[in-house]
Amino acid sequence: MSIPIKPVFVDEKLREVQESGRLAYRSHALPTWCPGCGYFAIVEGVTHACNAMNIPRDQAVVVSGIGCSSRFPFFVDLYGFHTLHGRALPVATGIKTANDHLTVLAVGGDGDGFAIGGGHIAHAAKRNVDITYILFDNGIYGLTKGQTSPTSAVGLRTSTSPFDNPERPLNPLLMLLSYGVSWLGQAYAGRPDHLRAMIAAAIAHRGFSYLHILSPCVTFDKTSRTYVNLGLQVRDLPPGHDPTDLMAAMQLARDTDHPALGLFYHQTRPTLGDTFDEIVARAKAKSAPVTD
Amino acid sequence: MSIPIKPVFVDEKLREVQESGRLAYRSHALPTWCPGCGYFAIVEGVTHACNAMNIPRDQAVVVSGIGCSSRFPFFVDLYGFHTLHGRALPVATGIKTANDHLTVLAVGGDGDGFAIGGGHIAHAAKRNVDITYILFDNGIYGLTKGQTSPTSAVGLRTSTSPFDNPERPLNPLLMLLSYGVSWLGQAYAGRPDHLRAMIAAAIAHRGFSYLHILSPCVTFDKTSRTYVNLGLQVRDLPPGHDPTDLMAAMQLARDTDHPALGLFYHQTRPTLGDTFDEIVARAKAKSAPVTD
Amino acid sequence: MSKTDIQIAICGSAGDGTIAAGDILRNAVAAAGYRVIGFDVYPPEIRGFGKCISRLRITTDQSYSLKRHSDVLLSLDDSQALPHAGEVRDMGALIFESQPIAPCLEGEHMSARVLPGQIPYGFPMRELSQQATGGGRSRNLVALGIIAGLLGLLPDPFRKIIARKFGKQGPEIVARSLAGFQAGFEDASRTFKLDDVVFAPIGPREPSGRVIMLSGNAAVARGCLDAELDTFFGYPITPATSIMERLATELPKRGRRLLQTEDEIAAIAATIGAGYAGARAATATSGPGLALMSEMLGLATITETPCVVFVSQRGGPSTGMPTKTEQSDLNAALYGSPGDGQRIVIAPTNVEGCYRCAGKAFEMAERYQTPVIVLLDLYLSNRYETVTLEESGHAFVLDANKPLPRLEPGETYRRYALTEDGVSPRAVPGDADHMHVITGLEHNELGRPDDSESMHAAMSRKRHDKLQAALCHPDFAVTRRFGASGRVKVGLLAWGSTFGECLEAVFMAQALDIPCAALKVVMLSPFPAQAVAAFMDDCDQVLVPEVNYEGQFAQLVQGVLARPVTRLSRVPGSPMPVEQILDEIRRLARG
Amino acid sequence: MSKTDIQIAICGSAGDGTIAAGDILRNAVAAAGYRVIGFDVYPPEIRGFGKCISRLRITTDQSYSLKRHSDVLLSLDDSQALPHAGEVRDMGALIFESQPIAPCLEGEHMSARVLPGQIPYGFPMRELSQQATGGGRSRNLVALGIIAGLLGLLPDPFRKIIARKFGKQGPEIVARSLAGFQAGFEDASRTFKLDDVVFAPIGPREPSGRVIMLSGNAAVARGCLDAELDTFFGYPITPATSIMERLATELPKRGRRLLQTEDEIAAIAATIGAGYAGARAATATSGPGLALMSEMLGLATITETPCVVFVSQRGGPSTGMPTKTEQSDLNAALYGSPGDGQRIVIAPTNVEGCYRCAGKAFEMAERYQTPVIVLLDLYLSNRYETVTLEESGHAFVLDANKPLPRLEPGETYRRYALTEDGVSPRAVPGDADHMHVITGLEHNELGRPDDSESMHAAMSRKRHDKLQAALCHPDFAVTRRFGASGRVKVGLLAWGSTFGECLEAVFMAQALDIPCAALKVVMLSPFPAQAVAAFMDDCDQVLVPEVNYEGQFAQLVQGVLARPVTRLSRVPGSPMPVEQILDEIRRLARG
Ligand SMILES: Cc1ncc(C[n+]2csc(CCOP(=O)(O)OP(=O)(O)O)c2C)c(N)n1
Ligand SMILES: Cc1ncc(C[n+]2csc(CCOP(=O)(O)OP(=O)(O)O)c2C)c(N)n1
Ligand code: SF4
Ligand code: SF4
Ligand SMILES: [Mg+2]
Ligand SMILES: [Mg+2]
Repeated sequence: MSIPIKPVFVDEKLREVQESGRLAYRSHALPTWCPGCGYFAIVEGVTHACNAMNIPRDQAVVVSGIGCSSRFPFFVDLYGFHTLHGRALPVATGIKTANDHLTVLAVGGDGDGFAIGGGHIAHAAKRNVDITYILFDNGIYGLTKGQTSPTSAVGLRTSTSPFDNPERPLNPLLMLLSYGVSWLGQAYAGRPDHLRAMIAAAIAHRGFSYLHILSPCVTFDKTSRTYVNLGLQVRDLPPGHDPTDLMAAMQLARDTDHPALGLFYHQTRPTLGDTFDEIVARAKAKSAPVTD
Repeated sequence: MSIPIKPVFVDEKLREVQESGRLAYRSHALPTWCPGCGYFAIVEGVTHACNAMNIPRDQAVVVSGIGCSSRFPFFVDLYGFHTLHGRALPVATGIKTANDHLTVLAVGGDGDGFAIGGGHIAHAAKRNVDITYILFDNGIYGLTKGQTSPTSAVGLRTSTSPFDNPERPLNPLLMLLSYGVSWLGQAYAGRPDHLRAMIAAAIAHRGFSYLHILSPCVTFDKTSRTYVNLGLQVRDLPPGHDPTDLMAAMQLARDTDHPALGLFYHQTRPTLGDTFDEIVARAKAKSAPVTD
Repeated sequence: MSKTDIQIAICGSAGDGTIAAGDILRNAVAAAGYRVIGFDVYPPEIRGFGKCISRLRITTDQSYSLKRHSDVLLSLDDSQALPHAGEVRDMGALIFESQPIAPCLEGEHMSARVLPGQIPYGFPMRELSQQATGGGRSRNLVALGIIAGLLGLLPDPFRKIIARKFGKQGPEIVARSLAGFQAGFEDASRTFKLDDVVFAPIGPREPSGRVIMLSGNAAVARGCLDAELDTFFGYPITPATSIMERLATELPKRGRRLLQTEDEIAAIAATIGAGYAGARAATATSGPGLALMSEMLGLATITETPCVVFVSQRGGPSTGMPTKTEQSDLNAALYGSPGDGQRIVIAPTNVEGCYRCAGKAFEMAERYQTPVIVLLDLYLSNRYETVTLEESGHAFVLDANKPLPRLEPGETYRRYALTEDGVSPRAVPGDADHMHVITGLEHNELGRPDDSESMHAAMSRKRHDKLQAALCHPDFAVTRRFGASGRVKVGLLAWGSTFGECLEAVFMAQALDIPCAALKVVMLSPFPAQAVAAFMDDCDQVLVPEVNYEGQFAQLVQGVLARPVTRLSRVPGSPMPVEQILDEIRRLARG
Repeated sequence: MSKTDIQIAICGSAGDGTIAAGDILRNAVAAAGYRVIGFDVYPPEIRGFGKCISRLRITTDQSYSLKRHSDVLLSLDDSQALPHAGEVRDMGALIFESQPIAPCLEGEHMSARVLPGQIPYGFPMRELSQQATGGGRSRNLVALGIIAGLLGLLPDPFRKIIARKFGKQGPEIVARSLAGFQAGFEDASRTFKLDDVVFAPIGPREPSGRVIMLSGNAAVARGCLDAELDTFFGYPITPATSIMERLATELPKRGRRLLQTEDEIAAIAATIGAGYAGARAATATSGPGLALMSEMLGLATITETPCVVFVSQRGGPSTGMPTKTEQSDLNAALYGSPGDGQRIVIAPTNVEGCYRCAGKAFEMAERYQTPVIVLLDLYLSNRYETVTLEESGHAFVLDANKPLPRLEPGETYRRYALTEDGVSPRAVPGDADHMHVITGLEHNELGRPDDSESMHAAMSRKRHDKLQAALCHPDFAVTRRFGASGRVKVGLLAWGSTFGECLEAVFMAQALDIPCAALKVVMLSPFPAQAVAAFMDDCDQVLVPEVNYEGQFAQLVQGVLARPVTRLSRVPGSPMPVEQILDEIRRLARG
């Protein structure tokens, strides 16, 4: 059977892509990631969400630590700060404290977030800093060429676990829930549509939102967190899950064999910005001359 | 009504105290704490537990960070290492890695543990390092003279929260459970008998045990975590609580208005030492000449 | 002498109210129009058995340091004060409890230690307190009354200060405290006066309101406020905490924000984040915190993000001596961050300098787009001085953070443009015309990662060269010469809190006819090589007194200029005695 | 010339197998008995478009550095290799793909860039790979075959190494790789040979087994193993990671323990904890990690706990240039921790030195009870050299950690006894007779907190004085002179990886009849002041070449000796070109 071929012209194709908005919010820099890396889907998801939400470019800042994932800010057309390994959250907290109007995204890897940066997460969540933290969890240290990470699966062989990783991985979702996070969701780089929606929802939340994205490192993990394996493991949220029920969310988070995708939990409480305003109000009330 | 007074002689009294064993494991240094500080009960609890368990003095090390609480090692007659603010756990991990035979206690305050040291706890719990971590939670920074801590109550007025602390405190018990801690209990400095028993049980556990002790800072918190308030708040474990049921433990931990005292949770899993042994076994098996 | 110059020391155990008494005394004397410099010593433990000493020197004109010998020593606890009996000068007064309750060993009572020539004053302080207030807890106020009575000070300023200080605790406490003071005052007024120590006539000698008493840390906080600090992030640590504590009260009143972070790494990270976002931001810490901040400070250097870090040094290394002073974090301030990461380091030398350096630090951080470390130490942070401040507030010129002009069509914004002076136009988020991404990686003019040889060389040069301008920063003397002009036998290079002692030593040496001068070096990095070299050209011998073991500043001077200096490095945990410096000057002048 | 001295460079894009080809080549040549020094350059990104170059110099006797000019350049990707065409010496060979598939612009092909005098060799590498293996992925092995064929190298060592390297990936891959090699080898053997570059006769020139090829990091790991390291704690960071990776495989085989910690603070904390508990412990990092470790290193200093930190420097400041070399963390290594916290810092200058310094670092850490920093850099960590090692293994003397004799009755154990040499008897947990508590606070001889003036002064002295003994540590040359003896026109002070280039420059200068010498300074702290001063006495001019911007070592020399030196500070991100040093020597010799 022969299909008649319609010639495609490059500039036509280019125009099509441009008009689709898929390249809006993409910077001129080409990602330095390995072909097939799950992170490409995330950059696509973020630009798509920004486009859909029509976020003013100059009013958004992406802050990252160090890692393959943390190269992210170079690839989007927003303000960006590629900081130090593990320090995206406190830098983002400073930015948001300085300017409430900015949309602030913090992005980084599992090592960046849960190893060296592990001390900061609880406090960002506690304060309910109004930022969106997107964690790229590939269960390995990509940039430094494949060492064990806090979320590496038991049995993974890496250059620092040549006799196979014996440690149980941390459970980031459960941890965040215990920190009092005000929005928590999970997505998978292999489900781009869902991913985009989750990113948009996370950004839309007022307060500290945490989005955990499962993503394969095609170069340094060929056995554990592959597209094939993840594809088989992930599942939808159980029907009727109540995202305001903390215990239900915790129960859900405990099932790491079959990671659920979707919104686990959310609540509304004052943000750090609200808190600052409240303190200023109290201070001014105190120092104001009593008139009555 | 007049009671006939029997004269008490100092050396008789001294002998009595000494024979009671209450001074066993106490060092010659007098605690530098304020009169009435809850920490006196803890030092008593630890020496009592050591005595009851007959722990060889030279085979035990107490590691601490910096804070009033972290002055602890000077007051007991064991090996001791008064390290840096927030670093008791990684130092203790190094000690235990070097020598499996030592009984290692890590002690410190709420600021030491959950502010600056917050990044280390999850990893000590994850690895199930066979140490006992005793956290002195007075909800304030004592040594630096009364600043807000991560466990300070909402509304507490401190020198750094002169307009009253607006932040919700962290929930250390819930956090530890989410980290996969293998033994978790709570005690109160105002209930010395229970405290002693809990300390002994925590030390007896094989693996990472976390004992949270509520304790008043009589000098810098006169309103919130006082003996009176704590005495009214604490309660016993609900009858029938199953300490192998993680969700039940989490549910219990969530009730911070009425902190329950007792063993919340425990489980048995390989310790870091077991893990090292396993890796050595694998390595030797690999490099051994195949004979069959 | 018609000029007043009297030093009083109050010594007791933690819990005796020693520091509180010193605080009231210095405020009362300052309110009466005198110049004061005061410094307290207390133990690292909250309670317990530690020694507390509050010293203050009261003068007609501003003095520069405490004296080695006090004119008056008041003991609230002989077991602590005994070792200090010798500190009282000849014909000075030793005031002590005449009827101690706790039995003490032969010779462990102050009366047994009075040296010939010292004047002993035994007062029944506990009893007076008991009688006047029904308890012994006002003993420190009785003591204050005794001092006022003995020295013939007017009681009113004391009463005002006491009422203000205890006001929060309710009228009962105020009344009790006043009664204690009164009892001491009356009892002392009945005894013979201290005829050797003469106070000049009491009365305000400056338009009131312009002279106020501040600690170094309070002056820093005031400098921050006058520089219109937007945000402060900090983590408590002795002796820097009180900067944050003061700002925690003051910033919110002005609608500004302060956050106590989870640790020092977060504090400096947030400070840099806020600076990046266009806010004026600062943090404060001591040596241990500076260590934790060193990686982040490197990030501020390479991203050229303004930030200000106040570092109040204490005894090191490590946790060291948290409540003792030392100048041993200079190396860490200069060199602590890996890589070629030069930054601005300035060190004030007195309380007024704390205020000025605080404000100027923001000017420099923003103008040169760099981290600025302001190096204090415990002695400077906690010392009280009467200072003269402009009524009208600050005179800081903070105009570097301004919006950039719109780009011409076709122009590309280059965040790290290689300009003549090394400073590039800086935009902040919110500016649609000048969007950019910054990174801790080496980068090109656009800010994109670039580790080529030529780019790294150019950017390294830029980052270093631009700082040179700080050496002639407007209205800021990076060095200043004191003492004799022209050629001198001995020249002192002095930095930080030790400068006051150096200056006193120079004056004393001059009085001994030794041609002598001191160069105060306020800017430590970039190093004012020319000014220092020019000064050294004038000196037969150069002496560098500093309170650290390694002679860190001396090493810096030699490192840059390759010219030898004589080190006077001591680590007493307290200010360097002026006499020690003087002895060394005399030795050098002789040899 | 009968002695071989040939340098080969292979250049391609990330993904071309450039580094793998270089690795096989240097191993094959070393197996054939030559001395090799090799160094790879690769981009900070994992994949992407970065440039990879593998260079190796093959000599009969050990050489000290790479040459500026290569004898052979093989391009796997002309777009990357073009800028390096000029690196090929006159009459050297340029090997490239004769039939590139991707169309490229006029002049963007290597054939268009061959300079007069260079010999162009176009080979159809892709086609050869295609024919031999059915795909283009073995192009790098074809290239290896071509090099072997052109240079007349025996193919057998190559085949062995290829089989070993790809063995893990299965027989198919091995067969494919061998086929690729064979295709290149045969094709090149058919063309005319490189007649200008003569290899000395092939054959082992050392008893086999004694000469092995190691990278600097591998040598460090081997030194650790031979020093019987008990525990290692680390956190990955370029360029130090491979030390940990190697030990992760080797330690467990010996029943020892390695833990990847959550960050560098935990790594050094655990290292110190293990050292306190009596284990031999180490960690490894680069500049950013060193910054994070600086607070903990102060704790090791004041508690006098042995620990060893390997720091492999990369381009700074901050994240800087993770895959480029630099010597700019010297200041942070020397001065990074607040307080007067001197520690031992040693810097090997070649791969064998890495091995020796690793072992010696443990000797010193334990004998002097101090942290020891071993300062490497990316160039040294990643460079390969053939080295001669004792068959019998280590010759390290590790006897300082021995149990203490029992106390006499009534005797009290003083952990920090003030002894003559400043070193106190150290007990570890488990010893019932010598129990004690250690602290980061200043303490007395018993280890109890004590911040009195006299104690702090005594302990500061102790901690500094004891380190002086390291300057005459047994069997360890802290400095060593090379080149001309007696008076010289120009003397070089050289440290770290740059020493090799300095030495080559000295040899070249001597060949030009310039009296010239170099002092290799291996111990940087405590500073070998006498030896350096004595050397400087012999020199008309002193030159300090180093790969950093600020001239950090020069500043150190001047700071200690107050004598001027000439700085040659450059930050190319790569080794300093020998010719640059030579030029400076000539300039100084003239002036
Ligand atoms: C202080 C510090 N320590 C270590 C490193 C080296 N380093 C860079 S990225 C990284 C880990 C990356 O893993 P992850 O955060 O999971 O990100 P990924 O590359 O997998 O996306 C490490 C250890 C560093 N840059 N800085
Ligand atoms: C790196 C560092 N930062 C800050 C400090 C100052 N510091 C000492 S103890 C302490 C907090 C003490 O609070 P906590 O841990 O709750 O112990 P507590 O005194 O209440 O028992 C702080 C901030 C320090 N010693 N080191
Ligand atoms: S190394 Fe792994 S995480 Fe990094 S870019 Fe490649 S595939 Fe992605
Ligand atoms: S300050 Fe508080 S925690 Fe510290 S000793 Fe006193 S009462 Fe206890
Ligand atoms: Mg990762
Ligand atoms: Mg506390």
